[in-house]
Order: sequence, then C-alpha cells, then structure tokens
Amino acid sequence: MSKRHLLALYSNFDEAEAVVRELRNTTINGFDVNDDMIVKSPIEHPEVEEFLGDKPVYVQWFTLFGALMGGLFGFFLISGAQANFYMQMKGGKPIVPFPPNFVLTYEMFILGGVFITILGFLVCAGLPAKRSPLYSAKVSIDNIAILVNAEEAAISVLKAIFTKHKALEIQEEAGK
Amino acid sequence: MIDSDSVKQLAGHPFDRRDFLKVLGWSGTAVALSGCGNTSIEDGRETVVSYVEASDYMVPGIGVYYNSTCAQCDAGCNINGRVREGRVLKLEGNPDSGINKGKLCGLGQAGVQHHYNPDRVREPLLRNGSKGEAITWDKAYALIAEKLAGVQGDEIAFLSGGMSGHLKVLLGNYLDSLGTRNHFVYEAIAPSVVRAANVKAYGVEMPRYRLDKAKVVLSFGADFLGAWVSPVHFSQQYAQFRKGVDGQRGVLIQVESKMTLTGANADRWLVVKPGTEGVLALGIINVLGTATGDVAELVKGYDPVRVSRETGVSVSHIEKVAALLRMRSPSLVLAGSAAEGYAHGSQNAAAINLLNQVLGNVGKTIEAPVSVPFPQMAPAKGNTAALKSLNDGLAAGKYKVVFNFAANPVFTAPGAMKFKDNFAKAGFKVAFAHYLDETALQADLVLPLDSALEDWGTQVPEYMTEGAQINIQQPLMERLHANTRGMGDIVLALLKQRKADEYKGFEDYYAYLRGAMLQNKGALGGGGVDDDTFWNETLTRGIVKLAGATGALTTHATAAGLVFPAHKEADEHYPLHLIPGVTASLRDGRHTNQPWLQESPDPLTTIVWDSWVEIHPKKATELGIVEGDIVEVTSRTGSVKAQVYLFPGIHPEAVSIPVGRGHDAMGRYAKGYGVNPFQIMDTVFEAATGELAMHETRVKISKTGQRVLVVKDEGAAGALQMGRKIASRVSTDQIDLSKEV
Amino acid sequence: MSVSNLLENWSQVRHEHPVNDKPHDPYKWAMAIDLDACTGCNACSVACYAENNLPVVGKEKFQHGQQMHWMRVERYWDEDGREFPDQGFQFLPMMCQQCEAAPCETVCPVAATNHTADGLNSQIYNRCIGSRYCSANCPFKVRYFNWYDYPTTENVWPAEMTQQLNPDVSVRGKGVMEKCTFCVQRLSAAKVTAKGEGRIVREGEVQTACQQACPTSAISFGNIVNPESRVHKQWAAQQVELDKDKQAKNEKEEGPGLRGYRILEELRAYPSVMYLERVRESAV
Amino acid sequence: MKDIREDIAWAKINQDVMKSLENPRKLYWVILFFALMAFGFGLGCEVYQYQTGMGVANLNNPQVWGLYIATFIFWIGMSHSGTLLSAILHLMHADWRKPIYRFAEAMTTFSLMTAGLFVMVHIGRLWQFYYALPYPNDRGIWPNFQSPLLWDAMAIFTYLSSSVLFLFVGMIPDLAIARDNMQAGWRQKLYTLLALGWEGTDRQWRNFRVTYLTIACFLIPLAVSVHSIVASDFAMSQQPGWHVTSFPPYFVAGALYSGCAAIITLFIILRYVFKFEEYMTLPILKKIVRLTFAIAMVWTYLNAVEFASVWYSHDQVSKDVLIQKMTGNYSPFWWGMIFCGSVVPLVFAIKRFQTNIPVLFATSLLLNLGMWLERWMIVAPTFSHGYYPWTWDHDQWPSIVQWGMVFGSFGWFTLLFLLFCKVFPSVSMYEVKEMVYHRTLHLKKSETAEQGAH
Repeated sequence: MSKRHLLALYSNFDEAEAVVRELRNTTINGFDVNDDMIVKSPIEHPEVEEFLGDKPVYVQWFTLFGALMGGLFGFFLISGAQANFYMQMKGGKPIVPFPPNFVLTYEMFILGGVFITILGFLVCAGLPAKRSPLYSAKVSIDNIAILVNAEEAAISVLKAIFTKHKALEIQEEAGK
Repeated sequence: MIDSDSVKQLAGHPFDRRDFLKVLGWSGTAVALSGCGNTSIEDGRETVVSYVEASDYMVPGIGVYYNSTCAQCDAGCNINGRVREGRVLKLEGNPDSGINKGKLCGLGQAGVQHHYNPDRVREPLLRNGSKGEAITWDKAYALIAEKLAGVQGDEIAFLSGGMSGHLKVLLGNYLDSLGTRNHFVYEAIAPSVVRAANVKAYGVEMPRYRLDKAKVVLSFGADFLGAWVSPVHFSQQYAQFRKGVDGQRGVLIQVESKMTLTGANADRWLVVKPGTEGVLALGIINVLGTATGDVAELVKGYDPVRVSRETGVSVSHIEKVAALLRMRSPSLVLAGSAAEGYAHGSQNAAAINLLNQVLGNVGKTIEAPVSVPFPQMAPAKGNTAALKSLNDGLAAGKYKVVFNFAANPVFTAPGAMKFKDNFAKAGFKVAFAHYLDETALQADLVLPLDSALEDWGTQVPEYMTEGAQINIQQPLMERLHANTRGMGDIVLALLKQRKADEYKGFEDYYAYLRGAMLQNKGALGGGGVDDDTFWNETLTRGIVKLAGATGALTTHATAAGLVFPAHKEADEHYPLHLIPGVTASLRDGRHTNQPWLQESPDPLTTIVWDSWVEIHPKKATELGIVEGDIVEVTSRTGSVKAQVYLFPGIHPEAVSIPVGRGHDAMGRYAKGYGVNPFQIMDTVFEAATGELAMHETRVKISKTGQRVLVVKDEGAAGALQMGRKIASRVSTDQIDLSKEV
Repeated sequence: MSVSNLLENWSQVRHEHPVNDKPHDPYKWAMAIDLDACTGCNACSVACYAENNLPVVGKEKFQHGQQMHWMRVERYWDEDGREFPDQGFQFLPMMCQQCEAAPCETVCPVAATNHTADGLNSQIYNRCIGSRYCSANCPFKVRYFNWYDYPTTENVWPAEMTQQLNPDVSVRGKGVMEKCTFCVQRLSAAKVTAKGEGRIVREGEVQTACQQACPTSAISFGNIVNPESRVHKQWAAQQVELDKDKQAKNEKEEGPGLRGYRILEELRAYPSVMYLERVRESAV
Repeated sequence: MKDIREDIAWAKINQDVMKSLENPRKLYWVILFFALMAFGFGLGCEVYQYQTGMGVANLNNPQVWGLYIATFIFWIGMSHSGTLLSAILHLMHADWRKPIYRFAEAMTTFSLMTAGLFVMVHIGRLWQFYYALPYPNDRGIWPNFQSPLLWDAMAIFTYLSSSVLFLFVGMIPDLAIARDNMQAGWRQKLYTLLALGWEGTDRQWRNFRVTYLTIACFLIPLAVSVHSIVASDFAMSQQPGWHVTSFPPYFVAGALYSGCAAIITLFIILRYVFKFEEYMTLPILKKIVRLTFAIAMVWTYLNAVEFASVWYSHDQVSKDVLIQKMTGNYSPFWWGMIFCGSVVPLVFAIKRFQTNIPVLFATSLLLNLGMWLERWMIVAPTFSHGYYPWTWDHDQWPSIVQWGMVFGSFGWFTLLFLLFCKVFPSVSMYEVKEMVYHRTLHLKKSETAEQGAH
C-alpha cells in the first residue's frame, strides 16, 4: 500500500479550521485524521490544538525527572566528595555542611530540570527532524498548511475537500 | 650541634670544606627556587649534585649550626648560624651566650644580607680617574709597600671603627712597624661622654647595669632597648625587670626630648626641653632630700618650681618620680645619648650619675664590670674626638698615606667638617671595604674584605655582661667571592712586608689566631687539654668564658665640678633643636644596604625606605604643615629636604631626623633613599671631652610646597584603634601579676 | 566519592569541627604574646623574613600596600587627645591568628586553606588560584598576596641573595596567597623526630622563628594540649578558653583582673593566639 | 505615538527583520569599531597583568578585590532583566514583551559571559582556574563546596546555560523563517542547522509551548538565586558593610534595575541602528520606562533599609564603614551613586520624558553609571575600612590596568551583542506576528461586541 503526501496552504486559521473539521467528520478510506494529518502554522496557535483534539504533551515528565535527578545527583556528588575529602577540614564547620550543599542542590535541581526539559522537548517534538516531504516557505510567513499522508485512493477526496475550502495552493507528492 | 670529630675535620681542612660547600650551595638554591610558580622541576637539573659521597658532618637536608659572633654592632652578641648544604641561611642567638642568651635583634639577623649583599666589592680596585680598575692582590700589596716607602710614621694615619681581639693586636703591631701612633678609632655614635662621666662618678667607663635587679629604672635618654650599648642583653634584663619580684613589676620612666623605642615602652614618658636632663636630675635629688654635703648644697637651688620651669616637666611629675624612687629601691638611673649630646653633656651625665649615687644604687643595680685578663685585646672604643683630630690633620695636609677600615666618615662626619675635601688632601688613601661606601669611593685603593660570616677573628665585647668572655668569629661558609680577603689576612700580609721574619711562621691569619690562642691555652681555660681538642671545643662553643677581674666602684657622691651653664635663650633664626634619631636597625648607616632593615618599619613611625622629619602635631599646626609635606630643614651649615611625619613623642621645639639613610653610594638598597642629617649638623663639641655634641644643632623649617604619600606600615587610621580592642592595656592597680606563669 | 562512604560515616562528617569537639590530640599549636614584654623592636619580623623566604618588595610596592611581612609590629598610641603619649606607645605583633573557626577557610573556592589536625590554618600554595577571598574575609588582614612574581622581580633576590633562601620553605610565585604558618616546617621536623622516637614533641623542643628571636621572650609557643607546656599554663592562668567567644572571667563585675585576651574574639573565629595586655604603672 | 499596526503584513515583518541582518545603519560599524578598540585595550591590559602579576592593578593587601569584582557584579546584575523580565512577562502573557525580549535575552547571555571574564582576570593564577571546577580526579581533590564563590560559579553556569537554551529554544521558529528566506550561503547553512528542521507542525508547537513555559518557570527562581548568591559572596562573609541580611533582595533589585536601564539603552540603539522603529515602538518603551521607575524606587527603598538597619544597629564597625562611605575618600562616588540611582530616575516619572528618546538615552546611561558605582561602593569601602584599622589603606585608587579592563569589558560586551544582532534576528518575528494576531482578534471581538450592543 503506498501512501502519498498532500499539502494545502490556507491564508487564515478559520479556513484551516473548517478544513480540519470537515476532515474529522468525513470518513475517508486510507486516511486517519488523527495519524495522518499535520497542521503547520507560522505562530503558536492555541486554536490549532483545540481543533486538532486532545493530544497529550509529555515534556513535563522529563522536567520532573530531570529536576529530581539533578537535585539528588547534586547533593550526593557534593556531599560524597566532601566526605571523601575529609582531610581538608574547615574550622568550625562540619565536613558535610547542609546550608552550602542546599544552595548547590538547588542550583543542580534547576540545571537538571532545564537540561532534561530541553531533551524532552527535542524527543517529544521529534527534533532535530528530517524535513517533511512537502513544505512551503509560506508557512514561515503567514500561511497555514495542512499536510496529509493518505492512500492513493483517498488523495482525490482530500484534494476535493482542500479545494472546496479555497486552498491557496495544493502541493502533491509525486507517485512512486 | 655537630660532634667534635666533625669539628676536627672541619677545622683541620677548612679549604676542603669550602670547595665542597661551594658546589652544594647552588644546588640547594635551585631546589628552593624551583618550588615556586610554574617553574618546571626540570629547571636547573644540570646543577643537581649527588650526595653519594657527602662528608660525615654534612647531612643533606639537615641544618648544621656553627657558633660565631655577630659583627653588626659592638655589643658582640654570640650567634648560631644555620648552615645547610654549605650555605648560611639564618643567624640565631647562641643560647650559651651571657650577652644575648639565644636571642638576636633584627639588625643582627640581617647579617646574612651583609654577607650575601649583591653590592659587595669583589676585586681589589685601584683608582683610575673616576673609575676603579680591578687589580690583583699582589699588585695591591706591592702598591701599598711602594706608597709607604720613605713616608714618615707621623705622615701615616689609620682610621678604623672600634676594634678588639687579635686583629687589634696585629694591627697595633703593624702600626708600630710603620712607626706611627696615628690610629684614630672613630665611631659616629658612641656613649663617649657618658663613659668619661662614668669614670668620674664610678671609676669605670661602663659599669655593669642590672635592670633585672632594679624596681624602678629612670632613664635619661638611654635607648637601651633600641640602640644603646648592648640592646639585646638589656632587653632580656628588661623582661626580667618587668616581671619583677612577687608580682611587683618594675617601673620604667624615660626622660627625653624625642621618644626612643625605650621611651615608647615607658610607664611614664617625660618630655623635657632639649638639654635640660641634668637639671631635672638635680631637681629630683632636691625633692628626694636625702643628699648631704656638697651635693645638698648644689641641689638647693634646684627647687621643683625652677626645675619645672627650665625642663618643662610638671612639678607633680617631678614629685611623683621622686616619691617612686624613694619608695622602691633599688632603682637604676641611666644617662644616655640624648643627655650627653650637648656642649654640657658631661655635666648632664654627671648630674644623672649623681642621682644614682644619692639613691644608693651603686653596688646594687650598678655593678663593677669584669675585664678580660688580656689588656692588649681589650676593645679600642671609637669616639668622635678622634675624627676631629684626624680631620684637623688632614686639613693641614699632614698625612701622605691614610688607611680606612670599618668607618665611613665621609657619610657620618658633619658636613661642616668638610671631611671629604680634607680627605682628598691625603696623598694615598687605602680603604678596606665590604662595599663601595662614600669613603671607599674617595679612596685610591679599595681592598675587598671577607664578610663577617666568612672571616676568622676574635672579639672582646665592649660591654661585658655575666663575666668576661672572648667571642670567636669563624667562617660559616665558603667565601662567596674568590677575591675577597679577611682583614686579619690583609694586616698579616702587610705586616710581613715590614717584618717578614717575625711572621713567616704564620701562613695566614687563621694560623696566627690558632697559634695565639693555643699559646694562652692555660689562661683561656684549656689547661691540661691537648691543642686540637681545646681548639675544636673553642670553635664549637664560639665563646671563651673567662674568670675576669672585677674592680671596685666609687660609691662616694660628689658634686665637684658640676656647674651647669646658664640657661640659653632660643635662637630666633634657628628656633628648633635638631635631634638626630638613632634607630635600632640603621644605627649610623653602615647597614642601610641590608634590605630587611630598609623594609623593617621604624618601630615608632612605621616608616620604611625613607627618612622623615618628626614634628609635634602642635608645632605642625602652627607651621601649617601636614603629614607628607616635604620641608626644608636648614641649619647654619646646610639644609636637607625630607617628608614630614607628625609625631606626638617629641618636644614641640624640636624636630628629629633619623640618621643612617641618605647614602649616595653603598649599593642599590642604600643609595638614594632618604637624607643624611649628619650633613647639616653644627660642629659643636662637648666642653669636657671634645666629643661632637650631636644634639646641639639648631634648625629652622620651611615648606617647599611639595607633598608625598609617606611610605609606612601604619594604615590610614594612624595609631588609633577606633574603639576596637586590639592592643589593650591595663594599669597595675587593676591586675594581680603575682599569679602569672 | 562514593555515596556508601558518605552514609557509613554520616555522624563523623556531620561533626562540627573543631569547636564543639576535642579532636586536637596530641597537638594543638597555640601562642601567647605578652605585650608588656614586647618592646616593638621588630626582631620577630626580621626573623620571619629570614626563616620564611619573605620577599623585600621595595619602596614603591610598599607604598602600594603590597608588603609581605607575615609578622608585623603595630604601634598605637592613646586616643584621648592628650598632647604627648606620656604613657608610651602600645606595640602589637600581629600575624595569622590560626583561628579555630577561621573565616578564611570556608570561603576558599579551591580548598587551598584548611584546618589541620594539629590546629593550624594551613595554606596550600600549589592549590591556591589567587581568588583572594580568604584575605577579603580575614578580620585581621594578615594574609599576604603575591602581587608580583617576586623570585624574578629585580632586586628581590638578586644573585647571591638566593643562597640565603631556606630550602625547607617554598618560595612563592606570583598569584598565590601566603601568611604566617607558625613555622610549620619546624613543627613538621620536630613531629617527625618525635614520632621516630615514639613520643610527642616535648615542650621547648620546637620554637617559631619569631619566638626564638624575641629578645624579651614575649612570645611563647607550644602545644596547648600538653598540660606541661608554658602556653597551656598561660592560657589556663589567664582563664582564656580556646573554644569560647565570651570568656567567663569578663562577666565578673569587678573586671577580670587578668591580662589575657584575644583580638576580635566576638567574631567567633576562636584565634589560637592569646595576647596579654600591656601594663602601665598607676603610681606614676 | 504609534504602536505596532494591527494590519501590518506578516510578510513585511519577516522582511523588515531579515533586512536588519544585512544592512544596518552606518552607526553600527562605528560602534563596532569603538567596541573593538576598547576590547583590544582591555585585552592588552590583561596580557600585561597576566605576565607581570596582579600588582599592576594597584590592588593591595586590604584592597584585594577592587574594580574587577565590582564590575563582575555589575555585569551579573545587568544580565538579570533580560531573562527575568522575559520569563515573568511571558508567564503573565504581557504581549508587549514580544518585540523586545530577544535582544534582552541576548543581553543576558552576553553580560553573563562578560561577568565570567572578570572572574578570570581577577584570579591570581588564571592558568590554574580549572582547580575551581568539580572534575573527578585520581587524587580525590575537589573544590570547596562551602565557598560562596563556588556557589557563584555553579549558579552562573546554570544561569548562563539555561539562558542560552531559553534564548535558543525561543529562537527556533525564527531560525526556520531565516532559513526559508535566506539565499544560499553560510548563513543559510547555519540557520538550517540551528532550526533543527522546524516546520511549525502542530506537534512541534505543542511541545514548544510547554517547554518554553517550563523553562520560564525555572528561570525566575534561578535568576533570583543567582544574584542572591552573588550577594552571598558578601553577606556570607564577616566583614562590616557586607554582612548584611538584606543584601540578597537588595542585589536582586539592583540587578533588575541596572538590567532595565540597559534595556532602555540598547532598545534605543537597536531601534535606530537596525531601523526597528515599527516594532520597538514608543508605547513599549514607555512601559519599560515605567517599570524601570518602579524598580528604581524599590532599589532606593532597599538601599535606605540597608543604611537604616546599619545605622540603628549597635554594630559600630559597620556604622564606621557607612560613615566612611558618606564622608571619606569614596564619598564623591557614594553620593554619585545616590544621585544617579535615586534622583535621576525621577526623570522617568515625568510623562513627557517617558517617550523622549534623547532624555531617556542619557538617563539610562546615568542609571547604569549609578548602578556600577553602587557595586564599587559595596566592594571597595569595606576593604579600606574593615575591622582592622591598622590596615586601612591610603592608596586604593585603581590603576590604568583595572580601568582598562573595565572599559575593555564594555567593548567585549558590545562586540558580542552587535555581532549577535547581525547574525540572529533580534526581534522575534513569530512572536510579533502572534502579538499582531492577538490584537486583531481582540479588535474583532470588540467590534463584534459593539455590533452586538447595537
């Protein structure tokens, strides 16, 4: 079964929304609206997420993990190093003193949190990504693009829907 | 300490040791320096020498100690030099010494910098125009012989600093062989007037002072903790005196016009009008009321009110001091350089000594000194009268050949004496010198000397402490520079020119010294011991302690000859007294080129590396002067410019400039730092002794408009603690000292 | 850096060292300086230059405040506005106070200054990177920084002068902090000797250079743990306790009646140097 | 007074910003030249100091820190507004942040890098600086984690890396725009690489939103901690004038203050140099100015609190330091600080000056001068007037070497900043679009509402 990509550009969100609605409400063989459709937009657009339905984000779990690990690692690295280095006493202070170690643990907590969040972002957002087969530089200006990946059979149906909603431009991946 | 076998080996083969040490010295240095910074440990690897065959007295990495004698001043402290891998590192006090008991002052410790000084003369130099030309020793000796040929004995003058021991004997023999009696023994700063007064009062030049036995010490300008006679010894006595007996701490009262280090440590510092120390002493005798006979007669006129008016010391202070002296006996009264430095210095000193007699201190805190049973070795003490007579002779063009050793009169003679010009009139001038100082620069021939740490010698201290002793000076290390010679060796070589037969048995001065010592082995406490053992033990100890003879002191108080000059009115052109400050570390300036001393802050002002003019803040306000102002201090005979330091420890009608700085020669560490107040000293002489009256100079002060930042250790807060408890003090009534450890 | 080590020795590493503890065994070096005996002569300071390879910086650098005297003798006079200092000056030899809870130690970023087992405040030259935080935090300002590379600076140790350098003490290069060590090289040597003989260092066996030179023996130094030591006896007689920031004797209404005190004691640095107040006669 | 136009074409936004990467005004090159000169001079000073020793800076025994640490704090402080404001305003959905946050964050990054330089030039043995890093080694030697300097190092490292990541993440969509609009060349390669293949897909935006928000959340406490820790360098010590409880908030306020002032300065310069008049509009400037004024007053208050607490305490030693600051050698600088920090900002309270560019420019420079003086007045007087009067210094004036490095640091910062603005879009294109979009929506809504009312 070969699939092909199809890209439609729209000048505003309302149009794009209408297209997506229609695609969601229409059952098309060889095209799954949840898996095979990507909406590309020039700005971060909460509405896009709304009309695409509930798609979970997992970055925050990375954050939690990173921050906790950062903190734990920080504290034990520091305290462990101090404990092994007991020959160098500091007058009036225990070898493993809490206040300084808490400060450093705090910093390491944040450091771990930030680094792992970024990692999570890259993993979850799939970056760095290969460029998708169809792309228009207009998306980086002001157009909304809807990229679908469908069976040959569905292509024409999709094309019709795109055209119906006054797509500015439709790009088609060449058949294999 | 090292065992006697190694001493034997060391003493028997000094030259082997020296060669060996020379090699090791450098490798040790390389090790020390490579410990620093980012120097690679590979640096200097080619100079590393294996210790596989080290001699048995040499333990690599372990300091070996040799005893010798400090030559930095005349006190004659016994030192203990730490030697490692053949180089002397540090001088410490010899604990067996009766003088310094293991202690050593900063000046003494800086002796290593005299030895290692980079500006030492290294070759005999012959004048060629304005330059010195290196010549060989043979040529130098030949030249001296040539110049001496046909010169009459009285056309030869030998100027030296104070000297004693075998060198003095040998030099005496040489001068005899030349047929001259013109040996001028000159010390710029010496208690000569006090010595003369002491002879009159006690029958001896310098009795043995016992601060440790005194309950009260009343010192008239004697800086016994700083620069007077034997400071390390006195400091130890002072510590004992402060502890006192049964918790009764000794009380120190210092009377002077400019605070000295001793004054700074006094319980009561009494500032007097310059030159009125004797009057105050008489006033105290008056208040004591115990004097009889002619003394009572003399002091009758010195009632407290008059004395207070003349000296500026309040009546209540005079009475308090007298009461304390009466209450706490024995006491000790000292006459120091501030009292003797006037035209009537003898009178001052006599009045002060009289106070001692009246208080009955003689025999209690003033003891008869012991003397060494070899009078020919006794010290020839320097004074300034000698300089005057030499200078007169030079001015008259009397001398064809002049020798100079251990004195720097071009620097230390008052400018008005024109010593430099007069010196130039001498036909041929030979200087035995460590450095090219101002006098050596004027010489025709400069002969480089071994440092005190390379040379052999004996010394009899000028001030004997716990019994007679002869100090041994021995090399602590190999000669640094191949072409320097010991003074003894030079004198011996010169003597051989005159009396070859008599001295041919002595290969060098060491041989002479050893021979001379062994000759008197019995008298030196070596009876019944074989020569080598005696000699080695002597060198190991570094001191020969002797049962010296003790005379009796005069205890009779007399006012005979004590007449004070009429009160002098202030000079309206030169309204201020100039008090030359003598500091513990710089003395007369012969050690100014030792950088530790330059950088060691003056204890009172904390100034380093420079001279200053001390002015009382009140006077300064009157003159509109602030700290750091460059002022011109003008006397009748000259002027100098220096920075001002406001100092409350000085009489408002006096200013003080420290001596010792202001060299225009003597190497990188001395040249160009500070000013030389000797240059502007008036040539007033003490009436009875003919000594230079150093405190008689009158000056005026004018601002130059320049101002500098005074380089000192003291911070911007000055001498204040700003309410913090840093250096704390307590008065005796709040404290019980008897339970202290 | 194992965590197991940390957990196993938890109580030990949480121990506050050394103030509420008695870990100084068998040595705790301490000093007592009798200001009544001190005459301000500077012999101690020169001895320190000789022993510890201190550079003479010269006039210009001294003017910039870059002098290196580990032992400095301070001089104070009365603050009450009297015309003459008629009770003399006050001298105070000041060097590193070897604090028990040294403010300098905790702040060093690279742990170059630490508390040693025998109670010294050590300085590791090789480790020092020259942040100078220790000096910034020292209340006594007794730490000296190598502002220049003195071994190679002109006229500091020219030619022959290098031979005077003490091989037991490293010569410091530029960029490191230094300070009084209580002559640690002498202490180490004495400890090694004593250890070889199976004993501890005896009283009087080791002297610091300043103590050795002091003409009035104002400085006493020794192992304060040893009850036979003079320092121990002095501290005990003066009722100055090492681990107190307020001495009980000062609470008495009639005053302590004793001379011992420590400088800036209230800062809780617990200095190891006790000073004995200078005494002035009240009868004159 | 024009604000950003709602009807501006999004393509024009792209075009305008992309143009700034190519042809700035001539002034750009002039500033770049002077920055290079200053940096070169500073570099020369550092080489000299490295070779000769720290002494050439005329630092001395009590005065061990001097201008280096003061300027270090200054740069750390300056870094605060960028990231902190960006993060806070982001959380608060303040749209006006959008055209200016990019350069503010760049300012953060570069001033942190400049501050890092001062740590380097300050230490006596630069060649051993790695001793301060906690790296595992055979001998088990670690840095001293108790030292506030180490906390500093840790905090700054965290802050710098987080700020760089924050800046970078926020720039990814713009890098994609740049990639799409750039001619082939090194720039395009660079943008392609850095854009990580961003195409604005829904998945990317979704994760982007959460990530950006999360990091912003982290950055706020982080930024506060960084300057508190810098304050701890002083407050944790025992020295009079430093051991002050209110130092951490005081430092944070000072940091925000100097950061805001710097934003004003850079805002005005960028606006002119890169022809951003349409985006960096006066209403935005006015908002920053008002914010700065508020922070200035907070700072003034905290300053007063610090003095008051010293004054009413019985800590005579600290009091002495304060008196010394007011009356001693440093008094001209101390009063200069009070004037520049507390009096000059009153200009901002006057409405007609709030958009007067020359006045604002001059004022913002004065404010920064005041804040620099503040840091110097924190560091230096305590050294020259500490616990131990014996060591109070006479001669604490910094040498030309110290001044050279201070000026050099400005050169270095300007250099980095200008190069950044030339290579990366200094106005966030996608966010300006968002801003415009939100406004349009808002307008529409109000229109609808109006119509409904009719």
